[in-house]
Amino acid sequence: MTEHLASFPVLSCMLLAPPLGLFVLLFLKEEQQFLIRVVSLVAAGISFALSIYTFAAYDQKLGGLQFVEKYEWVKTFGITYFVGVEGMNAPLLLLTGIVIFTGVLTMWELQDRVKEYFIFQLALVTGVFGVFMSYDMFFFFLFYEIAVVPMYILILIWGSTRKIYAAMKLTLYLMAGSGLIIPGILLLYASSGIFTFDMVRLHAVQFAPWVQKLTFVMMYLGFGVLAGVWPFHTWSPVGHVAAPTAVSMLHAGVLMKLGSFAILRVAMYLCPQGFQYWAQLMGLLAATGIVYGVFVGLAQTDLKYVIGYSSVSHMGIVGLGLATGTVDGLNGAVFQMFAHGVMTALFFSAVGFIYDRTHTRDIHELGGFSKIMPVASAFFITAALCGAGVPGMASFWAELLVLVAAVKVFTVRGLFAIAALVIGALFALRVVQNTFFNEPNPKFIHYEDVSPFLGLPRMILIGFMIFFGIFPQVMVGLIKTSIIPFIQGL
Amino acid sequence: MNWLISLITPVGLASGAFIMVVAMTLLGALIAVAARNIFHNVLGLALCLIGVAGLFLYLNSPFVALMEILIYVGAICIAICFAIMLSAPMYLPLPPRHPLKILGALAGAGLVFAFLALLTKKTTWAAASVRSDDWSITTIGHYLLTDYVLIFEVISLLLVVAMLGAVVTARGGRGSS
Amino acid sequence: MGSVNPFFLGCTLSLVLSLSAFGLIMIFTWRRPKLSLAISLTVSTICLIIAWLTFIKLSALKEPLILSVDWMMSDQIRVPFGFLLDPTSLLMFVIVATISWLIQLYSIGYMAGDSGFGRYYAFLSLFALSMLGLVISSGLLQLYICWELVGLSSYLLIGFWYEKFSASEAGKKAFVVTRFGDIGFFMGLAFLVLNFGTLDIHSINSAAMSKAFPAWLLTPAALLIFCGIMGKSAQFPIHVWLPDAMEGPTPVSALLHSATMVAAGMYLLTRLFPFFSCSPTAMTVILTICTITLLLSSTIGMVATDIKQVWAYSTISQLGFMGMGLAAAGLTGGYLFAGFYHLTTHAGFKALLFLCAGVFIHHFHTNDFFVMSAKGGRRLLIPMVTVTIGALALAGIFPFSGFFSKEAILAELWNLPNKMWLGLGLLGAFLTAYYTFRVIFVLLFPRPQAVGGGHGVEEEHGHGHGQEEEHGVPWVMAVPLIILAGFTCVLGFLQAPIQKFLLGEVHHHAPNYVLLVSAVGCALGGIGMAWLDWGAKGAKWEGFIRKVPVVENFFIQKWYMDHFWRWFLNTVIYGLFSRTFTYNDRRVVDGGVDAVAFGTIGSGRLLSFIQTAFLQLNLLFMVLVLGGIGIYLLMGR
Amino acid sequence: MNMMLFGPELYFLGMALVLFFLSLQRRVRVEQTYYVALWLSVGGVVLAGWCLFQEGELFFKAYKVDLFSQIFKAALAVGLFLVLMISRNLAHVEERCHPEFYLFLTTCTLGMMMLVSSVELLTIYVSLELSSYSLYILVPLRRGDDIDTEAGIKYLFIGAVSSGFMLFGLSYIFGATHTTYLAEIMPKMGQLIQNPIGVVGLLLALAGFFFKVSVFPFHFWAPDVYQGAANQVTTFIATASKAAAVAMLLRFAALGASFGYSFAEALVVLSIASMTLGNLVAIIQKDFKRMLAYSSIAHAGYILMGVLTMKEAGYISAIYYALAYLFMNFSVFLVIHEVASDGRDLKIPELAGLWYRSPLLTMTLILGIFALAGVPPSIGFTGKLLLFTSAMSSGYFWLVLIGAVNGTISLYFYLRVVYHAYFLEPGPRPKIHLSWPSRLLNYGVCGIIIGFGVFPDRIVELAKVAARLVL
Amino acid sequence: MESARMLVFNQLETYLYLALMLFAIGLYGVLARRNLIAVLISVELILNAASINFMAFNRFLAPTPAVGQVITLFIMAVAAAEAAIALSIIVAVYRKLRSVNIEQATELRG
Repeated sequence: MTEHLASFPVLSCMLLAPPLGLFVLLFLKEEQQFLIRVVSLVAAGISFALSIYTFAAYDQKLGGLQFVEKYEWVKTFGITYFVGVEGMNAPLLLLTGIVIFTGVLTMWELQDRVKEYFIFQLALVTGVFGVFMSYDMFFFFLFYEIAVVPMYILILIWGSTRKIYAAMKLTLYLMAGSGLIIPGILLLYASSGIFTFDMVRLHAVQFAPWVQKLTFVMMYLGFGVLAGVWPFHTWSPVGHVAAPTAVSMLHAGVLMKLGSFAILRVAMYLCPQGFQYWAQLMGLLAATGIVYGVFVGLAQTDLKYVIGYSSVSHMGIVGLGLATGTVDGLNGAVFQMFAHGVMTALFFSAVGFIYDRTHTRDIHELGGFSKIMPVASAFFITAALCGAGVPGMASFWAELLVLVAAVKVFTVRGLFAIAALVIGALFALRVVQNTFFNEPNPKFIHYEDVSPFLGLPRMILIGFMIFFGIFPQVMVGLIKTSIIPFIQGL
Repeated sequence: MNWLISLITPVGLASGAFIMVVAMTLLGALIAVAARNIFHNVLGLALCLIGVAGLFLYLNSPFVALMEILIYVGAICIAICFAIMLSAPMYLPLPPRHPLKILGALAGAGLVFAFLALLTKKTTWAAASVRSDDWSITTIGHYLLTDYVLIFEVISLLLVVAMLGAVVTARGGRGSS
Repeated sequence: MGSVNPFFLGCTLSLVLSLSAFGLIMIFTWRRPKLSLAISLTVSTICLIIAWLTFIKLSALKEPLILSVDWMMSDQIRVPFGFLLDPTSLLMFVIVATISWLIQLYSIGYMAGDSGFGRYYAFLSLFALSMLGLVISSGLLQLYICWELVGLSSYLLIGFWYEKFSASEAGKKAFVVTRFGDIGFFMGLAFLVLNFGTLDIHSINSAAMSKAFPAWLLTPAALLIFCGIMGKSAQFPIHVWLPDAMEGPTPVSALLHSATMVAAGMYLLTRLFPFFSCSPTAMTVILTICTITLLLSSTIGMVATDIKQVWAYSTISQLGFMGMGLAAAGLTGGYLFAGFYHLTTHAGFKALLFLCAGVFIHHFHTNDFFVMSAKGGRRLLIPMVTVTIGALALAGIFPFSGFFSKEAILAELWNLPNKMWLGLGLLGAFLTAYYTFRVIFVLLFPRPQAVGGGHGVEEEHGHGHGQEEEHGVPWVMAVPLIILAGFTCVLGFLQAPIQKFLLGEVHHHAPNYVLLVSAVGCALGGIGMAWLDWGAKGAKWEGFIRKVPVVENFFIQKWYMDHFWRWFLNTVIYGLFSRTFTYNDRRVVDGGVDAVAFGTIGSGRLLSFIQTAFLQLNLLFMVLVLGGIGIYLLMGR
Repeated sequence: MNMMLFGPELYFLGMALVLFFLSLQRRVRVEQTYYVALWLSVGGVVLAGWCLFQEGELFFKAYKVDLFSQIFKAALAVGLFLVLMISRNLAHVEERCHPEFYLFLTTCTLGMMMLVSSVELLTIYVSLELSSYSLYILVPLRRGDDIDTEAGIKYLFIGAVSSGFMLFGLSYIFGATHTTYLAEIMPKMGQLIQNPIGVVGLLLALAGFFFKVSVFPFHFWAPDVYQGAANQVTTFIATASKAAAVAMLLRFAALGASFGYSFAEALVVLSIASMTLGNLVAIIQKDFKRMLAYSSIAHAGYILMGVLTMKEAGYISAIYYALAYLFMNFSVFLVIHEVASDGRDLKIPELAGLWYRSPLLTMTLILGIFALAGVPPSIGFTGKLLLFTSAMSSGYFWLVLIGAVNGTISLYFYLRVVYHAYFLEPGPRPKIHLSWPSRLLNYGVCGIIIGFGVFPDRIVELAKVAARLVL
Repeated sequence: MESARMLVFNQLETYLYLALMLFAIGLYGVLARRNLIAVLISVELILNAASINFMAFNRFLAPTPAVGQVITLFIMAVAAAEAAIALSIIVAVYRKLRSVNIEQATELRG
């Protein structure tokens, strides 16, 4: 992989903008709510702008790693600060930028402990950015944990429905995943013989097959927990239900991608033989997750549970794409990460808006919201349609790529996954019908619709979703630049 | 008869005396831990320590043996006696022994004994290649003021700390007494 | 692609404009009906003009015009975006553009005052976009995408009055059921692309013609793709969505049933006709299914009391008829003309029928044609005349368009060695005529005292304009009726030009008089039967089928297909899979996780007993562990 | 003899002397005594920092001054200073005992300073006892609840038995190697590979340090003493005393390097047992300090991971972690002290509403807790990861796996603290007002926890030099 | 000379086992006795056992016979200090609990 050093530390700025905002927030008073929001928005906005910049300015002809920054960090242990952008993480950086920016806007109306909320949210985002751009396993893991742990507090304080249980479960479950990841990472470090955490250098090392197999499965399971791989998904519906809106957005939208991205970036990249060995299992679990997720989602009555299980199913598609180990499958998987991120963010932000007003998410209790809040409903319906795999939305292309690739590699599993699309449609439409159609519940009839300002973040999300739905090549072409060398390296 | 005669040879006398010393030590130790009366324990300890001093004599070190008697029998045992008098009244009836606890203690002590005995048995002890036979007290003094001078100083500090500590701790406790 | 071909530019323009109309209305103007209408109608008119211009300019086309640019390129999967302009697509292009323009025009009157007026036009634009894209697409994947978009827009339009449970339910049903077929389609596409490498329609057809496909590839692929057609064109056994789809506004039904959604399926069959016809097995299956569909829907149509439902079942039966024609042609090495011709004519008269029904519904606020009749439906002159014209065409009476196209299909069936198919086709024609004229006679000869069979059929929509009593038919609604009636009258005589346009030459058959007589006989027989049952003075106003109540009930219950699917959904999907999986998720998977957590806490509690309050027990433990480790270390030495 | 070599020790000896004289006063002036002690300890920190790069040998090679020892001396001085910082309000110690309180803290520090520099068995033993005895006295100095003397007596006897074992082990080492100098023992240990006396003697000798670091099965005192002792004393035991003990553990374990796995095996078992037991039992604790005691047992297990590698990387990470542990543990105790300003034992539920009562303390608490739990970006995370890295580099895969799983378990009870502090409503509890030095201290500790967590390079490089000196 | 070496008091192992027995007895006392003072006495026995060890090694193995003696002397001093502290704490315990029975001190558990 060629590396192109950055003339201006774009990535570091992107990474440091949230913590800088966080630092400023520390010295603001709780009463200065407006200022707090503005500072958070500016911090998020800087990152967002820079993520768009990297996405757009990435030179597809040149390929390889760009915007690279690399400094020795701890020489004795072979730790370097090594960040860069390539085709597979540029979309995810963009996704993070989108989701955090819209997330801050979504939480604009928050009244309770505003300062702390934004502090933790910015901390979380720092971690997410860090994971996506790090090419050093130490920092990768460091940011990974930073991204996971603030979730506990965010859910605990600003959450709802069984939040204490959910927060603890989520955090412990994910940290249990880390318990597998650390030995995995360190086993690679130790058995490489060159004692470095630099992934690019480690990639050049031929690890012994047993090391690869062992490491791969540990990392797959460890990161898989975060990626919602069946049967380690149960934290996700519970967690999503409990989390506040923007956190659900971030969590389902971005955090789950950390897991799948890490499987791709660390596990598959460093242990190709391990991947070959476990690919069948990956495919099996992913396909099971796809089918299982929709079926379980079909029986849910809580909107967020429904979305949670749809995430399980959609992340199954990501997993299936990864498992194929083909260019198409991986392209689709990365694309799906992006698409699902935007889609789920939209989902949650629409649900969040309704929940904030009505304080219920039970689909039987709601109803007729298209009448009450046409715009808010339209957001949700759009997301639901995207989830059902309707063309014209980004996720359609991703699913197309993954499913076709999957049929090729794992025929039966692929066919099952395709068949699940029907249930997926039923699943999405059932919710839409029950919640947004039919006669409105008179209890909620006086609620107001989304104001244009609060509609803005949702519009941004829809905009991205449809833009990449109509021009998928913008995304696929970029992803491809790194996937093709990646596959050759496998 | 033969063993009687052998008893009166110097070696025999020494052996006999050694057996007595050992018996004294062990007996004293047993009394020290097993007797139910606390004063008997102290006396047992004193007996045992005198035995140990005897052992030190056998180990070529009359000076240490002397110190043993002075410090241990003379100081520590007396201190313990004071403590006994300061604390528990002797006339109170003692609660019965707990057989399970005794058994546990025996098992613990036995296990450690077995372990260390096994260790001692399995080890081949090698003497230093060059050995000096300078047993004079002067050398000890010399060592105290050269190699072990730091400890010599520290130990005094330690004793001061212990004394101060004893004073502070025992000084009326929390005022109620 | 050196210079930009104006036709392709036009095609692109029509797509882009439709999309932007949709987007503009949805984002900005959905609260303003006038503006939305203006945008949508302008775009629709432009599309209409483009379609006709293209059609006329390219009518003498020899070779198909193909444009293909990369839309998305992954490694092996590449999705081209492009247009394939050949007679088939051009004809369909025109039909779609025309009908949707007419519908938009008609809807001005029909939907006036509805609170979702802007949204309605947005969805219509989306529908137009997806259908146009489908029709002129050059690759199957693009076709599939538009196919799905058609499903989406039909979902949105059928469930347009979403406050009504039945409407939203119908929309959902339409989407999910067609999706059910689409997964077959998708699998077929995956199968094709993985084994053949391209999804270009032109090359698939030519490869099929040149026998480049092995049979093992061809038949499954064809059958899988046919699954999609079954879904969209409402073929047995997944036809159940279509009758319910009338829950949408009537213009939408007209659009769905004539030129867009359901036609898309048959259009695809036509489009890939060379490909399908290379697999006799597939064609036989198609023939069987279409025949079953024909009979099933005709029989149900005999007992329905909702005018739109009757038309809906007639649509299904006619789609089956088209399918039969195409399949028969495929089996005998014939041409796609007959089926496609029927598609064309059907588009005209079925749109007509629905729009007429819409006028009645709009006027009388009921869907039950018995009630309409009682309220004096025949007094509405224009719709009454036009509906009769449409009915005559549907029944296959000379000189209306339906006669010619049906004749052509029966001719194809005649060519089949097994005459059973022909017999069944004739039976279908008989039944069609019967139930069509059942409606007409009921409307024409009202018997207010006999109303009572139609209870339970709800008024389609009671809001918006229910209170204002309108008299007469607004011109925006009347004009499309007249235009369509004109088409219905004329189209029959254009058989030869259309055939020439489609096939490049006219195949003259010697007129088969036996067939002609029997076909006309069947149609007239059906009408006569209807006359006896419903029209004549002494008619009992009950169908002949009432004589066999069991069968009638079977038909009224729609062959129990709805029941079957309802059972399937409730018991198998929700009851079995969904509930089992959910239980498993709560108890086994999640329960396992919780068990681990509680186990950990429990072991903590257990271990805390080591830390007793008794110093000596602690010391004992310490000594034992130390001794144990020591002895363990010594063991090996 | 360069006075600077022995500078910090002399200084603290002098400080002890000053405090001794203060304790002789008829009337104790609490404030004055406190400030004298505090400023003297500041001087100690400065001096220890000044002497950081001293090198040399003293007292006939019984005493070695090198970077290794000086780092720990500086840490000890800092530890004393930090403890004194929160000793302004000695609510649970009788006023007339205040000078003695400071005095024993000082002598303990002095003992530990000597400990980390000693390279001779007897010196080590006596220095260890000096520090231990000071602590034995400090524990029952508390007044109020009836648990202090109970804790004190348990502490004393467990300590006495442990040091008995240690002494016995030392005697074996002396017997096997004929010398008491570590520098001479080291090469001779290599000749004892076939002789079990080497391994077993070393193990027995380590008992004393295991006791100090509270490694299983010598941990029994920790929960009782943490709970029973005054908060400041617990702080001192949990921070400075741990660091010194780790230093000695490192020095001693280096002797076993030649035994390789047969020696490390025992340590692996102890390490696993320590962390598992500590983390599991901590889950069910309600008393905050008692929970921290179990957490310290678990951390002893972690540190042992670095020690048992007996390689440079492991030593570096153990040193790093010991220093890290000092700060992160202190930050938690700082919060305990401020919340329980009357010196009572803090139950975890009493933390409720801390976010409202004092946001700053909450931040410190969360950072400290997260650091203990090994959550980035904190010194604890980096330290733990370095420990795991070094253990893995030495091939202890299962150890690392178990350690990582333990990290997850530990998160449960750490998060419960966060839960109480951050989630629950304060109820009638008033806001906590911090004095400015205390605020400064909070910021400082937070800064160190994050700063050195993210930028560990400087410390690692120092630790590297130090580690080379003991191996 | 040969016979002198065979003599029981001229053999290292004798002293080692002796010390061991003393150690074990002391340990037994620590583990079994309830009276804190008796426990302290037992601890003294343990320390003495170690002293005997040192002295024995000093006598039979060490290169310079002074070292072991010095160590033993220091152990005595340490033991004295220990006794002082322990006794003072025991007295404090007695004041608190009105008993020197260690089994009465059961506040801290779990």
